[in-house]
Amino acid sequence: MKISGVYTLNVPQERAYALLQDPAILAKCMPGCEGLDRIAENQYAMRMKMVLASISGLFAGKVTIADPNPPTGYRLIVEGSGKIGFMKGDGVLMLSPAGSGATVHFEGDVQVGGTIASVGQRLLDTTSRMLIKRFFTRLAAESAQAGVERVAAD
Amino acid sequence: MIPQTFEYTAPQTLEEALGLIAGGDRKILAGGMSLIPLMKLRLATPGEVVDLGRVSGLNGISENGGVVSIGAMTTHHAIETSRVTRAHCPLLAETAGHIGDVQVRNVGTLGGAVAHADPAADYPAALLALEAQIKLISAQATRSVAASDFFLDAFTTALEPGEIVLEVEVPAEDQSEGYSYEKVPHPASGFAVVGIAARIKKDGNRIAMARIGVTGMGAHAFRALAAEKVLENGGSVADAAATVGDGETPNSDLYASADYRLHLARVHAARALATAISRAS
Amino acid sequence: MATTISKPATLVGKGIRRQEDPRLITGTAVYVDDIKMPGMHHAAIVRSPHAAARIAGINTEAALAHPGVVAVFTGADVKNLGAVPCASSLPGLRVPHHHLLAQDRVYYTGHPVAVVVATDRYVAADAASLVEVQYDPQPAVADPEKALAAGAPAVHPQWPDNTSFTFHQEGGDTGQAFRDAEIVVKQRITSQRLIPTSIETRGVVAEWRPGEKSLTMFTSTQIPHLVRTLVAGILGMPENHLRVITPEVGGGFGSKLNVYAEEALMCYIAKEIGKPVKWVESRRENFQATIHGRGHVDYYELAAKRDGTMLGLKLKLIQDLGAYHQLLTPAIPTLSVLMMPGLYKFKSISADIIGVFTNCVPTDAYRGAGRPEATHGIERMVDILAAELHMDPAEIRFKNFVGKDEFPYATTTGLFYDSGNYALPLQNAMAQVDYAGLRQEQATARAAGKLMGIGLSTYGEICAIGPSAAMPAGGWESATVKIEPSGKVTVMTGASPHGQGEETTFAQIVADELGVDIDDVMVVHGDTAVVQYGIGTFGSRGTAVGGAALFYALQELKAKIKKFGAMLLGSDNVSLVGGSCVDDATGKSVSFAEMAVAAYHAKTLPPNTQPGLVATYFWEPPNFTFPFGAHIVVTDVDRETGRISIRRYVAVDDCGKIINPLLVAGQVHGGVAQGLGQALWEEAVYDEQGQLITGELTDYALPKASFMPLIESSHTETPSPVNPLGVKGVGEAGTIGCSPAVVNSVVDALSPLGVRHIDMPLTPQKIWKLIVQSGGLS
Amino acid sequence: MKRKISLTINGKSYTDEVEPRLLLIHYLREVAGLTGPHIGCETSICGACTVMLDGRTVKSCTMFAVQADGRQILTIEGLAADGKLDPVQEAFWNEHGLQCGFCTPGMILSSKQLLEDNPNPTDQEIRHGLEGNLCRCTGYQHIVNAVRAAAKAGA
Repeated sequence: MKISGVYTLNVPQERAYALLQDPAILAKCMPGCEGLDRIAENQYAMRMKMVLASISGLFAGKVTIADPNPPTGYRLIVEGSGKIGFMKGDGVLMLSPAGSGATVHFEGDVQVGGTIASVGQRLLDTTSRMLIKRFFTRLAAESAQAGVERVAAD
Repeated sequence: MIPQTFEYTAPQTLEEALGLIAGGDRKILAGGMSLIPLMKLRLATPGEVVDLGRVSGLNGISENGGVVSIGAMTTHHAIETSRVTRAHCPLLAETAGHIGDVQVRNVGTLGGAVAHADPAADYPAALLALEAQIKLISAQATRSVAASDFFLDAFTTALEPGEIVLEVEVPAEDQSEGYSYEKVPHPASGFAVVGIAARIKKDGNRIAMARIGVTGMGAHAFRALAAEKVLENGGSVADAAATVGDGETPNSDLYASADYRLHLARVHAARALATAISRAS
Repeated sequence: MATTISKPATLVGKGIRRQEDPRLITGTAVYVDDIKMPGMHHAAIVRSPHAAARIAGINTEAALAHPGVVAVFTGADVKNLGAVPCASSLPGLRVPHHHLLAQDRVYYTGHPVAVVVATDRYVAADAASLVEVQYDPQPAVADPEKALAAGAPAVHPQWPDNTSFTFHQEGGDTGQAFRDAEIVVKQRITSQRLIPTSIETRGVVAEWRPGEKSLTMFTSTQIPHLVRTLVAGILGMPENHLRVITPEVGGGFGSKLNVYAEEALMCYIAKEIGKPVKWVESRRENFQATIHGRGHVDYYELAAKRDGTMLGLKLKLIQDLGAYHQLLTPAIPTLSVLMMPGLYKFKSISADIIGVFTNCVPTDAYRGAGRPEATHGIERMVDILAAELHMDPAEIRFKNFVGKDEFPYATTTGLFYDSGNYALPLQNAMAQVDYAGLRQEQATARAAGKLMGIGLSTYGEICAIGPSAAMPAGGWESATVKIEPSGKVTVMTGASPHGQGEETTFAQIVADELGVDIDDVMVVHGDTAVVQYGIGTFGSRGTAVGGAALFYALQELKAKIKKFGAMLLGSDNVSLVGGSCVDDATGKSVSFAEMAVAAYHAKTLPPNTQPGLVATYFWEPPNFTFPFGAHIVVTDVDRETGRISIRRYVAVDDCGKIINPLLVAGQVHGGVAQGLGQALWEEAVYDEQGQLITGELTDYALPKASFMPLIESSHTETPSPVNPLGVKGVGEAGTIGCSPAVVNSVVDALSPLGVRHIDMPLTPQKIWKLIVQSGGLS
Repeated sequence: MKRKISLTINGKSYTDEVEPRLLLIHYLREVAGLTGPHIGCETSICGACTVMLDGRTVKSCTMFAVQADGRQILTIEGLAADGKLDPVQEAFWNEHGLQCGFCTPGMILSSKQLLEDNPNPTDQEIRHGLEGNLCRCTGYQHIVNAVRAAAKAGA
């Protein structure tokens, strides 16, 4: 499934790039993430407890930051698997200045497998968008700046 | 398709239930038409389940002073067929009749459906159009939340940990009102691809009041406020319907892409409004 | 001795209610999952969540340590057992070795990787989730055309082109036909993957009896004897030590015309653990791991004269095979080629099949098996041609039908159509709907901007499958008829009916032939220890082949009874009348019971006659049968939403002689429902990574009662000369005739917008998008 | 932890210790030995597991046995009183409302419920009333005929 969207952060582009690359920040902002442990340069082991209403699942996986090109963008790969299935998000984040803040444009692909894929197609789009929104909302809070403003996402 | 093991309690009183819910990772079983399938898929693996099915006082429909009170554990079937709902909030009765199938309606409950907040659930559209209040209770307090403040996101409501839905209060519909629930059911699951709940009050040929609830289209159900305004300002049904979903990001799935879903919402909004207008006197 | 004889009313041709129903309507019928045995264990299968992956390791320790678990089996345990069999053979066919459990790779989502055996179903499910499989995911391909593209992931690394076979068939001179053509129409037509979805999933109970060194397997199948032979082969055991019992079967539709890994696995496990073991498929497993149907991408070219005379037909057929060959996987598209001329007099055909591996569950026989695809193709092409020529679709069909005096008719595909009057069902259907009136109504509706469609299909199918020469493992059928010492009649049929109602139709035939009360007849099937070898029920063959075998067995038995009757009556001139044998001269008679007693007590015997009253007949059909018919569908399309509503559904089917019209109607209705399912709602959807995202009945839409139109079903009766009953078969007709009629109707409705073809399923979204693209909303 | 439940099935009392997670369908089929109700889909769509709980149809695969504690259950096995077929059963037989029979126990109980709620249904009402039960064999037409016939017979 294709995902894309644009969010604006009220921090300068360099700062936004740094935040988006900081494993501690990523861990705090990724919904359900219980920790990122460095396993290699730009690669982190991830533990995640995804909770969505009654649905919950533990995932183990890794987060990879590839093709870093500060401060304009990088590729983010998030992979996880657990009893209820597996998921892989692979996308490019592109940053650009927007006034005193920065615009984050992302485009990518989400793949899921296992039970999530077998029964979840009806909700995949809706819940993916919701989780991405949560990520940027928290990121905005973490940046200790004023709220994040969603420009467009589809 | 076998659930994981869990501990089960079936409290008899509300106090007991609220005490249990106050602590720990407990799931509430309120009919189970959504929860049990998730547990069978092991997408939900609660350690403890509190069954509200035996709590007295949570089940029933009554009308008092122009407000219909429906206990959280009232089944869809009861809401569909009750003389009170059919007389005083026929929109809700009609909506209940569109949920799932007969067997699901015999077991599923209003409180369960509202708390689960599936983006494609039927009730939220009607509750928004009816400007219902959802009464929540915890061991500490009781509060009332307007439907429009209750459904926050997909599967996300204003319910706080330790809180349950106690009842839903629906202001009685005026006898002169017209109403309609128009639904496009998914051919397999029966969930609302889109569902439109509409209420219309006429003043002569003018539309004095329009209320439109939309479900299935976004992450959560919403009121089509712009469309209501168009009608109340004398605009046409077509113009009103054309604004439904403005500013929303429609859901997209195999059956209905975002653009088709938006289009369906508008077509069926027009149809629901036409029916409601024809039923209004 | 009684001298009065009352001839019972003829039952053949009567719509009597079924003999099998009392147990089914009271909940007392026994299906596989209803079987309980002392000490029975339960198996749960661990399946791959990936469509393509290397298996880096499997850790079964936690599962084995779980209380109640007695064993966990993985690929290593069954490596040296035989493979899941493919009975089809085509020149150059590549057949991947299909192990019972995945070895070092998995090839489709749902591929079985391990089996956990426990004392309890719930414990087995718990322990299955404790089996840790390390997968190294590989690129997958789920679309057959993408699989053929250069650089596509190889489903089987040894065959990077993903091609299992190519097959060419030609009849007549298509080169000439296309040179002679005044018009050529071309169209890509798909027939999507479908999930058969019998409401009862598959299930197996296996029991090992060490003293007898024998296995008993209860399995939900359409072919118990073939399962016995082939599973014994996989296990390397003598087949007479394997007893296969098919209890009540809750629907098959072709999906149980197969031999599955789980059948052999449960037999193996029962022997290994020394206890009976049960496995019942979940619905998810049924969707992921039981065969699918269809999966065609067809490229058609039709050559014709401008007067509508059709000359030649070319087809490039891309068959999505899935990752493996199940029993008949590669053979199914060859059936499509055989039937590609439909009911029309083509001078030439040319077909090329490309069988393509994908990372999906195998396709195989599903209701119609190859013929719905062929019929859909030709019936769409005829309509496309008619539209190009501005001819009425009925007129062009009448023009090209094989004439009623041309039978047996040799087709360009090498078949001999047995009998037919192809124009008659269409004439009847047109009269029934007032076709001319409907067209007028349509013109008025169109003028008012409404989208109303009239669609027809005139289908032919190949049934009573089939002569052994055309079958991988025999195409005959067997029947044994026994008159018991008490005079009751037992029939043992090698066909293994599962809902079709042969316990009734066969009893009707017996009652008429022997003149006995139908309630004195018992039809037994589905137990290899009791019933003589048989082939099974599929390909609309139950009555047309199995019933014919029964008929011949009855003739043999009647000849023998007559000998006993003659002996008892002391006369050479006797006749069988009703349930008695009558002396033609005196009118004296002896009853069945009296003759049966004489035959079994055997105090005296007629000359050269053995005691007992049993006859067995193995009947080899000389040809297939070719049912046909016409379906007309009237649709209205909602311009705003794309929603299709069916205003009328008229089916006139000719399945030869009808034994029980009530049951025939039931077959037509059910067949139409599955055809409509394909036309409007059903589609197995794999995403690009090979995940089946219509993974449960919450996403895969089966027709519900409220979706179905009233089916106005009637018949013409053209007897088949192939068998003595004159029957042709009706199990698949409804499905085959349906989908093109529906699509033709909807395309007709949308034709004012310039629409010429739509691929199934015709979902509202798809229709809406076509309307939008054509500017038809304005 | 197992819990003790007592319930009445087809007029007979049952008391058993069950795991809370035991689904009612498994309790009926494997503990009580009533294999008339079937398992067809497990996602609450097909209705093969339909039984009546205190007089209303439920899908017993989407209910825990503990939820039925103290309640009355009717399965297909209990429908024919004293060996006499219920008019709905009789109608399904007469009208050929079944083929493989797997969906039939659920279909018959849903039909019974439908006629209790609406003794004179139209064909459309019958079709909608059976939306919780899937049949893959019959195309539903003979089922609709059966329900109509049962209604005429005063079921």
